Amino acid sequence: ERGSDGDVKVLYWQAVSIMNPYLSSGTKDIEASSMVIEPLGRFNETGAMVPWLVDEIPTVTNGGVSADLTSITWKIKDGLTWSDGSAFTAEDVKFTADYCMDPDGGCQQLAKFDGVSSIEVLDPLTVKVTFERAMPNPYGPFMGAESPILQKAQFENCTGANAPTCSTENFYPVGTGPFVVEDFRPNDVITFKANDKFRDPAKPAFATMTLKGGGDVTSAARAVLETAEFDYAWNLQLAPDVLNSIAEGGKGQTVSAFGTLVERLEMNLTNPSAELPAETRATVAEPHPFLSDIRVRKALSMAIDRELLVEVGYGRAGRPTCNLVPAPAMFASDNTECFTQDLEGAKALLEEAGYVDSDGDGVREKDGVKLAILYQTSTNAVRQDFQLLIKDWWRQIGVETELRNIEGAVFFGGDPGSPDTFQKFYADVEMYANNFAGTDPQPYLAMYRCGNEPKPSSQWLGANINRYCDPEYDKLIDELGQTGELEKRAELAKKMNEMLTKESYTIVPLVDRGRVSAHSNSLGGVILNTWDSELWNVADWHRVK
Amino acid sequence: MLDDTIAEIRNLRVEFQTKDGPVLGVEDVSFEVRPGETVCVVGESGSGKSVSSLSLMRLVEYGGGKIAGGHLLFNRADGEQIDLAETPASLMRTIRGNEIGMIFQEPMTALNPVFTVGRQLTEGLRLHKKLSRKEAQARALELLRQVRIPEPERRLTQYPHELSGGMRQRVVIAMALACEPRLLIADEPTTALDVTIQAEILALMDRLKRETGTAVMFITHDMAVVAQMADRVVVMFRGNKVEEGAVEEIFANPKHDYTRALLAAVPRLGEMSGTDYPRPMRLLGQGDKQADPILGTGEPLLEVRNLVTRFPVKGGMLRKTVANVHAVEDVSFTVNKGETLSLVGESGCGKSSVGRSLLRLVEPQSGEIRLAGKDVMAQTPDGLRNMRRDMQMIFQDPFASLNPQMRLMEQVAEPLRNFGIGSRSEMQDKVASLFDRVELPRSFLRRYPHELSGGQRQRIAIARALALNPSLIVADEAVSALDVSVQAQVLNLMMELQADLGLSYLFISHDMAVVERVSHHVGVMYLGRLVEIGPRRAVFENPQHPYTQALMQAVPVADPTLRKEEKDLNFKPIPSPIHPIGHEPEASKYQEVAPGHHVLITDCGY
Amino acid sequence: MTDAPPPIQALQDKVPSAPPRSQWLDVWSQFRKHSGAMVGAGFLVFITLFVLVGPYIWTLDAQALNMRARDIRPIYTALWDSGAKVDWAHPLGSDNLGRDGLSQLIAGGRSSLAVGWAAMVLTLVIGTTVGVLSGFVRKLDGPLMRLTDLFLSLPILPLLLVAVTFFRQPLRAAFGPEGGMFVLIVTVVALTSWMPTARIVRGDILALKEREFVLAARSIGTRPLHIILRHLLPNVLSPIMVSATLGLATAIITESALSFLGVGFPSDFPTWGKMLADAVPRMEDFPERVLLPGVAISLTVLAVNYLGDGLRDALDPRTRGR
Amino acid sequence: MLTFAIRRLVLTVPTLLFISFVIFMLLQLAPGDPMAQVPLTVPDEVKQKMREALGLGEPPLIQYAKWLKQMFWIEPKVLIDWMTRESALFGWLPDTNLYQGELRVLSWQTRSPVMDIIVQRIPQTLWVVGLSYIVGILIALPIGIYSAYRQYSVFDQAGTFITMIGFSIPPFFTGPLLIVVFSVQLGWFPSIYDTTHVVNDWDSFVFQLRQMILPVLVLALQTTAQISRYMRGAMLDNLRQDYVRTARAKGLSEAVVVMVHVLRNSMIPVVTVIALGVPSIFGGAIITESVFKVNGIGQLLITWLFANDLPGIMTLTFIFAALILLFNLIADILYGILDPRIRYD
Ligand SMILES: Nc1ncnc2c1ncn2[C@@H]1O[C@H](COP(=O)(O)OP(=O)(O)OP(=O)(O)O)[C@@H](O)[C@H]1O
Ligand SMILES: Nc1ncnc2c1ncn2[C@@H]1O[C@H](COP(=O)(O)OP(=O)(O)OP(=O)(O)O)[C@@H](O)[C@H]1O
Ligand SMILES: [Mg+2]
Ligand SMILES: [Mg+2]
Repeated sequence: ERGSDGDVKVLYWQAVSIMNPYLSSGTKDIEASSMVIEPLGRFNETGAMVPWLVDEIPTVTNGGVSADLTSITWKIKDGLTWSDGSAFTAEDVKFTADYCMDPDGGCQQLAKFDGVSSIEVLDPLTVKVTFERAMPNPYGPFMGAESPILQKAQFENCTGANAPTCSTENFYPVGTGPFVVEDFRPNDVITFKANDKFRDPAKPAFATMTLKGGGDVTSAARAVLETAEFDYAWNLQLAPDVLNSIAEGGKGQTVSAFGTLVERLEMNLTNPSAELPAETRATVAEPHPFLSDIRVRKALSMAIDRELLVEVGYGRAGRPTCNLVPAPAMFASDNTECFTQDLEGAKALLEEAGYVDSDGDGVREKDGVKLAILYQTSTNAVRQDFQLLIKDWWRQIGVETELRNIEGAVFFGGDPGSPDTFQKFYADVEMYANNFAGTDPQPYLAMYRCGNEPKPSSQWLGANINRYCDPEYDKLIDELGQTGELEKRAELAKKMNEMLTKESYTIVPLVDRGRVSAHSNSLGGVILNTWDSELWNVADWHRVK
Repeated sequence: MLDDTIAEIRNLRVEFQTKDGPVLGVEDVSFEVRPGETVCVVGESGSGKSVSSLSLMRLVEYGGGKIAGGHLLFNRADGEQIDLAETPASLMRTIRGNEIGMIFQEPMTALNPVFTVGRQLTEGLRLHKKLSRKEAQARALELLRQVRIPEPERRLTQYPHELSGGMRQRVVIAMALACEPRLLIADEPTTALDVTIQAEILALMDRLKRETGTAVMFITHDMAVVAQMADRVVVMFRGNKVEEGAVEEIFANPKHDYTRALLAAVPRLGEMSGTDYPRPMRLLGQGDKQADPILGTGEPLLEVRNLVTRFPVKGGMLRKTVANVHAVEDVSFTVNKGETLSLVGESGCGKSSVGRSLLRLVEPQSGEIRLAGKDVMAQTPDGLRNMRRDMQMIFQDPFASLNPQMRLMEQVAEPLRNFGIGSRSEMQDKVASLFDRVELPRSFLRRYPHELSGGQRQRIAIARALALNPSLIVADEAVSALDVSVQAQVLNLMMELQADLGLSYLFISHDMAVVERVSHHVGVMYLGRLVEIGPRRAVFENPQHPYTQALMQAVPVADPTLRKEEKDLNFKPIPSPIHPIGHEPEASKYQEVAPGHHVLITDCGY
Repeated sequence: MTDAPPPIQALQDKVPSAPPRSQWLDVWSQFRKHSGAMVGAGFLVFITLFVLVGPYIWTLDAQALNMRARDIRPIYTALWDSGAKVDWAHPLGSDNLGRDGLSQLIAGGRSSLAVGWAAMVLTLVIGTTVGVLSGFVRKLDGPLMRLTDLFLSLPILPLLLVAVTFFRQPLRAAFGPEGGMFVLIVTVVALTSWMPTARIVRGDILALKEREFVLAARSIGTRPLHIILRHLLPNVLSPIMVSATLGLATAIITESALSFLGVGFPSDFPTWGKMLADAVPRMEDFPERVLLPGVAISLTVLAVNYLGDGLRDALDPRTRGR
Repeated sequence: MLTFAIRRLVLTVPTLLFISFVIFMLLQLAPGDPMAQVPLTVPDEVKQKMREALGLGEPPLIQYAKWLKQMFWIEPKVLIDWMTRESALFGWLPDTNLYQGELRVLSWQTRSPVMDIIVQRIPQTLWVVGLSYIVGILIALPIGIYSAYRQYSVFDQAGTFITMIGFSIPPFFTGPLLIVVFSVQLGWFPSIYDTTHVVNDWDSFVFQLRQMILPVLVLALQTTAQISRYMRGAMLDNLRQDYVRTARAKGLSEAVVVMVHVLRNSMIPVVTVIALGVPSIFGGAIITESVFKVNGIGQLLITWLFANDLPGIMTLTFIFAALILLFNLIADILYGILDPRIRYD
């Protein structure tokens, strides 16, 4: 029964800043807002699409998607109301798209609306999205936590340049979800109360919810697992021994699930040497002195014991992978060759490539080029442990490593003036994690196109971090863009994945990273979902007696 | 006759625990104080005077001392006799301030700076006499009247720093007298004060004693004060009492060597009457040979014309100069080669400013300074630095004018180093010979200033000043902080150097007796102006300006037979030397009353 | 007057009884009397030897990973917990990657002490220079004090990031990767902590400047620079000492806070503060990992504090006499 | 005194402008990027658009000028409006309505006025950090006084020892330690501070106390260590002064001598030190605040720093600088009030 279970307390160690995912793409903000404003369809815990504010997901089969893949028509559920009591209509859906696509708005989910040419309201409950070209995956707009529907009446005056000034609207959005914001304190705490207009009269079970933010991961885990001060803690990225020891507190349990997030080593195919002039440093004009040799890249990969990395760094929240696209299952290639560490093989490979330790300093060299690697990553305890372990293995095969860690805000920030961004890649090897939104890897794989590499002329923007360039690969990208058939797409994607990983060792995947969260023993109904918001089914949460 | 005494100290012995073991503050002292009597305790610095008096108050314990032996017998008002050395602290508190009052040496620091005078005065009254706030206030007012502070009502609400030194000392006296103690201990109550104020305070204490019948234990090292105040005298030397007797007896017929030496070292005003030239003192033990007078040359060395020095007073929003302190106002004088010109006057009249202006340690406003014909005012900073080789300065406080962190050798060698004179070994030789010159053992070379006595320190300062062979030395209160005996030695040394090296001195002092001893010429200053200047003999024997005359009157004479009657010494408070910006005082005009003897005839504010 | 000793005796100045000693002997003998300072100095010598000589005696590499020997408890835990995983090869245990506790403590101490001392010295140099200049040169007073205000309000993190951006490359070229980072961190720590020293020194200089011996020095032709060096600096030694002792503590702690916030040294460069910060999540199961570096930091700071106390007394000739 | 204060206040304006300019330029130089927290899944073109929407493309000087205008012209208007509308003090005045919807200083991260968030954070900052400062002082003063009075006694030695330890242990260690002991093992106090808690009856007050104890303890340890050292030093200086002897000579009891005469004088430097430390309440507790999730101003600053929220950081550091200057001035004025010898004119 709605409201019968009192208060539920959720702890996000990163505090929520805003309740509008179009103005912030931070996971915390998207997930917090997902309890209030909802998309038309969601992904469930298996990555399958489920209708949410519609009766069914439009497909080619049921006619919702046009045969040429250029439009999609959504039919909204009947009788939906906003939390203020007004009716939910197709106008709101159209407005949402206009809101995000306004060029002055700085919408952070613009990618979701990629290729959209027009949105039409066919009738109050039907909306049609038309694309400029055939979209094999037309489920960008209005699918998943990143593109929920905003109420037109509320946001009408907040479009374009006005978007940021509407702080009340951004903090207290009117939604269709199970909760409404009662009090919003940016970067601190949000209190919600049950939405009494929610479509399911029995839900949510909780009358109120407190979403507290801030602090560090360890103490967040403690607050749920050891002291039970909170019911749910989000994203407990902790070393497994620490998490296990805290879990012994017995007041709660951890849950985990996997998605597409892969921790990987990126090999720099260009020369990052500081001696080169700024125009050519780390650009395709200067190939890397030794990493351009695939045998060296492969040897580096072979030296790594991924099982141990998982054991040290992620425990239940990770598993070794050799794939850039580890999921969904149909897109993942069955590539496990890298799971076994082979130090001897790596050495042999280096010998073969001509790298020998001729001066006895423990470091191999060839033609005066030493295998000395600068290995950078963002500051983070687990990554730093990984760096140490990998440095140790590489030392054993005769490769010298210098470690560098860079504050995340700088490393992932795109400041073209900073020498330390991951895009500039002024290092030989770097490590970070990346994934793709939703379940379709096409845009993700398209990043490795020739010419898409960061370079001075593009202000160091560009997603082809490794400066990979293979015309074969580019052809596959184009082909994928034309293919609508799912099996065919999967095959192409697997091929591309392998080209990047086991065929060229340009990207050396390490760990398929899952999500670990924790909930107290008294909280029921938690189903962890990495494809959508973690709080996607918060309406079903309830107190276990 | 126990009934006759108020307090009796018997075989007092006080020890201090220090890091290098126990130090004796007082070894063996016995004397008594009778009602209505003034006992003066005299002796050089460090002889244990303060320690004895603090023992009587049982305050030595707070300074780390311990009464290691002896008795401190005290007759309470009810006739009961107790031994203060064994009294419990709680009873002691009812005696302190109530039955025994104490006046401390330093009026500047003896008062708590953050409480009003009224509060500090009434504190004891409310504690001992259980007076209400109102009654205590009334009594405090009465006390302030008793010590003749002008405008007593206002003083009650003022803070110590708002009072002049003399007024502060009167507050301290009032505090000590507040509960009408039967015994009053005064520890050097006038040492830090000007002659004029000293005269007033002494007169005041004398009168109070007569009016209230309080017994007074008066500690001082100034024999002139003793001669003015004492009924009986106790002479202390290095922690022991060496002599005791009635004041006339002590002065007329000292028994102990130390007492004799002490008396011999005291310059007495009027001793030089009838002579023209200064002459070193005859100190005991230096043989009987009469030192020769120092004749001087009569050739001008330093000529100062219309010197004006003003300090800006900043104020207002923009920190602009809103007024000036007219520290030196149209002063002209000449110092001859091998002669001494003394400047005398009250505190704040601008003596030091004159001295400092000469070396341009403060920048004079205008005027002309010529040293051996060279214009000091026109020098560039570098030229000035070179000029200073010819002019050196000795400061009042031998403690403050030596760097506590440097060894003596280095301090004396510093001027040589500054001008790069001589090699290292030559410098060492020079320093050693300077030490010989000022009669300090060479073993002192490696010591630090704090290891020396005041007199020795002042000699170091002299040695340093001599290092560059200057022709003129400005001695700013160079002997004021010293014990009489030491002072005499330093003075003699200075005069000897003058005779030997032909030095000229500008001697700044407020002690008339000393000035009489050392000067060829004397200038009397008041409020930045010279009111009278001339040959020492003329000025001292025939003072013309009313201020000079008043000043001479105030000087105590070290002779108990020549006690000054209590007459009205009421000096007018000195007017403020601060004038708004743009104020142009009139030029000084002098009348020559005798050859070289000039008296100011224009207004000087007195 | 025949029987009395020559009266001059009576007037002779008191001569100090103890023979003069060499300055440093004097300082030493005074210093020795301060028991706290002796203990502090003893501990500092010990800890310095520990980190300098330690690597030659305990030759395990602090960076060597040994996954088979991880999470070993220190030997002493066997006293009360017979089941504890202990190993004489790792007397102070090992961490979650199997790095030896003792060698980490040694290596961490090296860098922490180096950072602490270097940052402290730099802090003192900047603080004293600014303090002396603004106290001594009237014209500079206003600007320099405003500068102090400015630095007081500078946020340290952006400052560090800016420094890293601009100076990492040249410093890496000049001092190597670790040396470069060391210079950066030391500089930033010093840049953000010299202000109290400057203020205190300035106050003292303002007072000292009015003392007569400074005037005396001017009157004997001492140049301003020498006045500062010979007369002013030695006399502000005592407040500088106090700042120094606090400065060392601040430097070590600031470095550790930077490590905690993740902007300190790279992961293969241990410092006590970093060890402490890294071990905090595991402090329930492995309390020694926080206690050992924590105690090391505290004891060092305490030792330096006492040492400073003693030195201040010993270096001041006025207290030395007493 | 008044002219002194006014003059200093006037002088503060150019100083603050200068400081704000330097900070602004420093932040401009800093390599952080507000887009750093945006997931890598967001394409670069989108990020570029977002940057432009934040006004990042403009030259720094123009950005600075805009910030200046917002900070010194528009924000005061909002403040005055608020004061005449809601505050108890000026609420009776007619509503002013000066603010006409101009652009205020907006946080990039939350898209809401920076000042509103700061104002929201002030209560918990004061409750926890401010209170711990007071508690620290209250503990420190007696320790300092007594250690000075009994110099070199066991108490003095122990006090020195403990305060130095308190000074040398970083809060990121003491915080979790206290949590493990008192929240996890003993379960006495919550480890997470509830900022929404409202005190309206005895029970809620007790709860407020319980949740404040741990963070206050951690912070007070630091304050105590420093202030007690100052107090001890000042007392030692004054105990040696002549006026203490005079007070004793009046027959006053030791308690009065020490607690009235000596203490009053010793408080002069200590009070100014205390005043100078007040700004640190608003920014010096970054780590402790985040360990206990107090979410005060320190936590706000660190969040913004990591998010590269330039307007936020800029405004907070500026306020911090202003507080530093203000409390410098207050310290000077207090000095003048407490010490009658000081006269500023
Ligand atoms: N607190 C103390 N600790 C150690 N020694 C002390 C202390 N107070 C005084 N003494 C020593 O006791 C001796 C007597 O000192 P006292 O102050 O009585 O001299 P005094 O005759 O009053 O000298 P002055 O004329 O300079 O005041 C001196 O040798 C001094 O060094
Ligand atoms: N540096 C200065 N700034 C401002 N005023 C000063 C300064 N030095 C001296 N004065 C003022 O100038 C006047 C004369 O001072 P000066 O020191 O020359 O007097 P003095 O006769 O030497 O007194 P004392 O006998 O006390 O040494 C005093 O009113 C003093 O307050
Ligand atoms: Mg004395
Ligand atoms: Mg003078």
